[in-house]
Amino acid sequence: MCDCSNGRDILVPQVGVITGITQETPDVKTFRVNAPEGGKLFEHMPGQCAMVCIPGVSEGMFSITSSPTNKEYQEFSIKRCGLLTEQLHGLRVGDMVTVRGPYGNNFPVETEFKGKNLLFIAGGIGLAPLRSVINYCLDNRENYGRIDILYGSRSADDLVKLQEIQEVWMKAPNVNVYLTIDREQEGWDGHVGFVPTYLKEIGFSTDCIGIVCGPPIMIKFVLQGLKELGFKDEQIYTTLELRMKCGVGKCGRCNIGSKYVCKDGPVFRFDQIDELPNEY
Amino acid sequence: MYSISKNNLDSLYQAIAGSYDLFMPIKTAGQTNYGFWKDGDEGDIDTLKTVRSGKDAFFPQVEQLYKVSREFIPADVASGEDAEKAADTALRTKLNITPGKLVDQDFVIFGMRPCDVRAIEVMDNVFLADPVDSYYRSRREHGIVVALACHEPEESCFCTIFGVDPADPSKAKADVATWLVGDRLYWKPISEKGEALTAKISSVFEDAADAESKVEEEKAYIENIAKQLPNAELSLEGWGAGKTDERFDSKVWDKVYKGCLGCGTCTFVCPTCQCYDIKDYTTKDGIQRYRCWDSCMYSDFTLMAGGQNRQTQLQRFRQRFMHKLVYYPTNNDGMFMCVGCGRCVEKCPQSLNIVKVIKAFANEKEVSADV
Amino acid sequence: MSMNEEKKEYRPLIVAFCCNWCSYAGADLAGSSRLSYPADVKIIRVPCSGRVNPMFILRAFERGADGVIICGCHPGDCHYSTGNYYARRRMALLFSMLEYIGVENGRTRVEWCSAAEGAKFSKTMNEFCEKIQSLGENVRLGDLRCKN
Amino acid sequence: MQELIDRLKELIADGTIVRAIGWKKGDMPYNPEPAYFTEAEDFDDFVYDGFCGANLSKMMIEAGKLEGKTAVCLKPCDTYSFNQLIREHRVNRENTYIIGVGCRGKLDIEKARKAGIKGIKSISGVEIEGDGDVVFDTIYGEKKMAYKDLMLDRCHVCKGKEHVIYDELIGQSQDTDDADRFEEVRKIEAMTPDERFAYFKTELSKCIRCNACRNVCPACSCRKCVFDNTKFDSQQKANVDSFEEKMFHIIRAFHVAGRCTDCGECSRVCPEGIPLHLFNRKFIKDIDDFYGEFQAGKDPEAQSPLTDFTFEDLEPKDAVGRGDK
Repeated sequence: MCDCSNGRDILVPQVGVITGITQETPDVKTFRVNAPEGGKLFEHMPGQCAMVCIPGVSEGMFSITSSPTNKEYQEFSIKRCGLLTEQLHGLRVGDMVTVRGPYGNNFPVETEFKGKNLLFIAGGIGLAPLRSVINYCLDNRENYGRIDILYGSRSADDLVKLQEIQEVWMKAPNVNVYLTIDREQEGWDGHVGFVPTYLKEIGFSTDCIGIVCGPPIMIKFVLQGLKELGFKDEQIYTTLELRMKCGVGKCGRCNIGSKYVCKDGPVFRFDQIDELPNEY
Repeated sequence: MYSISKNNLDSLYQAIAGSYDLFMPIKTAGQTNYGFWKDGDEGDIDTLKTVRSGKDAFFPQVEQLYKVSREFIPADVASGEDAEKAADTALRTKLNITPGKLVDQDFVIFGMRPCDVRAIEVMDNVFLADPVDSYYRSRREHGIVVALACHEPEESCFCTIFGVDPADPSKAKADVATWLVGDRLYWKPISEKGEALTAKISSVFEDAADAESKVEEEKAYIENIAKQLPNAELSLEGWGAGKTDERFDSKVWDKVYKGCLGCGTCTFVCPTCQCYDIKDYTTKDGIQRYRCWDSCMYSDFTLMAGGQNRQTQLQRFRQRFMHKLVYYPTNNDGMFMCVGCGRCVEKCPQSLNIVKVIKAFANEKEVSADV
Repeated sequence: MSMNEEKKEYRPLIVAFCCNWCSYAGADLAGSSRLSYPADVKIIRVPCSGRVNPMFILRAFERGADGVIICGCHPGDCHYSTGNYYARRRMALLFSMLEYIGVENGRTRVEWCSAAEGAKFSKTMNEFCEKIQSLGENVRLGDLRCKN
Repeated sequence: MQELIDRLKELIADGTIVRAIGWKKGDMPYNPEPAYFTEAEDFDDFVYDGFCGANLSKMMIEAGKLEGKTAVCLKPCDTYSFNQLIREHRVNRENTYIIGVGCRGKLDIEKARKAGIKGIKSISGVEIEGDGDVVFDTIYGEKKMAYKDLMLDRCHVCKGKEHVIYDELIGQSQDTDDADRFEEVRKIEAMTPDERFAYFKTELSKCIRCNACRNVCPACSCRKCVFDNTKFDSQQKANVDSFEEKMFHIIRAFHVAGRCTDCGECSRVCPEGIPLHLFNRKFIKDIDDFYGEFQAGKDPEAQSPLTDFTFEDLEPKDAVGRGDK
């Protein structure tokens, strides 16, 4: 899990340099992070997270949005919404942060997902963890069947990674991308409506695995929608997020029942979530 | 078995402190707490319950994890960018991380009660589980635990229901077991570490021919009292591994949490509570990252920018007891995260505690059984 | 700092909370009148002496200040009519409390100083600096973590 | 006690109140807990005896928001806190039915423990109506203590047994005031600065930052405490060997200065037995000395000394060094 062989404690981070910043939407920026001497900080699997910290401010768990197949750097897409993220958004290329990880489990891209059709459903910044999986699958295209991506956000301006979606994903073989925004907007000729409703309108067949991430309310209704379409709990995956401090299942914050989101998660299959007490 | 007169305890402390750091109950300003003993301190092993448990020995309330210092990078070496950008980068700094020091000297924890020794096992399951917490491990490797039998257990004690034996510390995972009987302390090393410690300080001990019989008498005395304690028969039925569904949605929580102030007294005096927070503190020469105890009872424990998952005191209260009596056993082969030391029973400002919770559920069952 | 280095002469660190309308202008006047006051005084401008939260003072000490002085308009002259009256009560109680917990008297001070009193400002600061210099480093209210 | 229970049941039965806040019997003879009572059978566990020391007035902040009237049992000293909460608009008087209960001083089980009493099975002589000694039946034999010797320190400097606000009174009180309220403060003031500093350092270094003093304090009714602010690195939970915890206690005392009724809950709940009331009492004494006698909570209309002033107020420089003269 974590490389402790170099004598570094699990709570002691590495230093990372910000080598690129992309303004995705008005309140989302994607940060590219490298080791100070160049190269990646660590290897990870799709769905895993890392603790990013500005010393003196705070530390937070963010999902790694770049794919493991990217051999050059790691990326974090971060929405500005609190104390730490506000400060992160103020950083510039060349600034240093500390990073530790990768933490948590990952999407079973090498086991359960292999050879299957995949349906990705994301809302807003919820695309961040899924993007890692999507790109991983596209880079190992032969291992997976049809890929459907349903992505929605509040407005066209809030669609994260729109350029990549249009230029890479839409052009990839056997990939269907469905975009939607919540409200009508000038210059948008795509679909308008909430993700769960759009999901039912499209009516995906149940021969695939559903991977969902987004705001809790969206997850709730998407889950209902998928069930109406005939999906089983065992067919649906999501990633959870709670407040975390240690990232290694010890500080006692992120547990839901006996499971720790940072260690046993963040990726859960819905039948696993059903067994947890309703506290997330 | 070795022995020393109670009047001579100071010379025992001195002997230990001569070779090791000695962490033991010390009385200051009317209260007994664990601390590093130095000449002149009032060692107090008569008080059964120190206010804080001995968990500080391995998991101190505050400890430094590492220090981050900022190193200035002058503009001209920053990069080959144009002048404006170079000026911009003039403020840039490089981060250097210096990890905190691990404990590398043996130290002695003296006078730990059997319940607190069991609590170390409970914490081991958390901190020594993969991935290992090296700060904790370094203390565990270098700590020599001298356990002390509980001469006269008190009414708030309920350790026996968790299988802790207050009469016989040699059954606990300690290095030395001791008994304070009358005016003598009896000392019995039970591990290699304990033998080594004993060998180093053996000159302070005196001969005691009747040691074995005295200790046996004491054991019988304590066992007899332990049986009479009001909570000796407390039943843990309905708690333990895999009981989440039965307990989580119970109506009983609503009745038992009402008085809870949301303070951290119970968690901070508890020998098994191990939740922590990680914080930064900015000083003139760098940022210190430290770890400190945290309490799941605090309203900001799980607070995130986007809200939190345990918003009400009821949820937080439930979390604490479910963690101790259900979640932890689920993850650790049924071992409870409570050792029955009774500190929360004595210290809760509002007189709520784990015993009341267990009893409230037991009563509820009777009620529902009647219906 | 290396131990071999010669111990520098002790210079106190003094934080002065100055009200924007009187004392800050007084400090300005002291400057433009070329009246000197020690460079050890770090001025923090506040809208009114009534803005000075007791926590500011304790925090200044915690972070390494050796003396804290609060300067405001003379009673009766507050820009906001009454701010300094409240400040006066608060500081009286706080200073008394600091004395009570065993902090040396004289580390804190309140001085009323108008915009026209550049000379008074300079004199006050010189006096206060001398006083703190004689009291020496603030140990009792400092945070050990800031001192290594 | 029976009179109190009967009256509360009656009030619920006739619809005057929906619920009552009182004390519920504990599992030990000395640990009753503050609790809500709504059903008639809830009152089977109702108790009011010498160990019911908790000040219930702060619970009315939350209870006052509930539907219907809530009855709350307040001891004479608790009514001051309640009045102060009314003054600060933190409780809903309309929604409250105050039952002033009698008091003969409240007990501190720590005092018994300090006297070596342990293994307690049952305790008698702690009833409100009684006047004899307290008798402990313990595993280690029977022990006896005078009621007075077992009393909380705060009860020895009682403000008086008169309720300053109530809807009805039940039960008799007995005077317990037998010490000078400011004696301890004067004793400290008479020490040298070094002694004073050493005294507070020793006491406060015991602080474990559990925040019990803050959370129990009826005057600490802020929705969000300044020490809970995440943007502020003076941590509310880390105790460090430095000025840190002194600052917490000074600031806390300062924030309640002029509002603290001296109910003594902070010292009662402190797990480390730190005499926290010494900070509050110092402020009270100074306020009395500087600005005239003032008892917070006595009169809900009175202006608090720290939100008031006179033109001739004492200058801060004259507030210190008074003992040196």
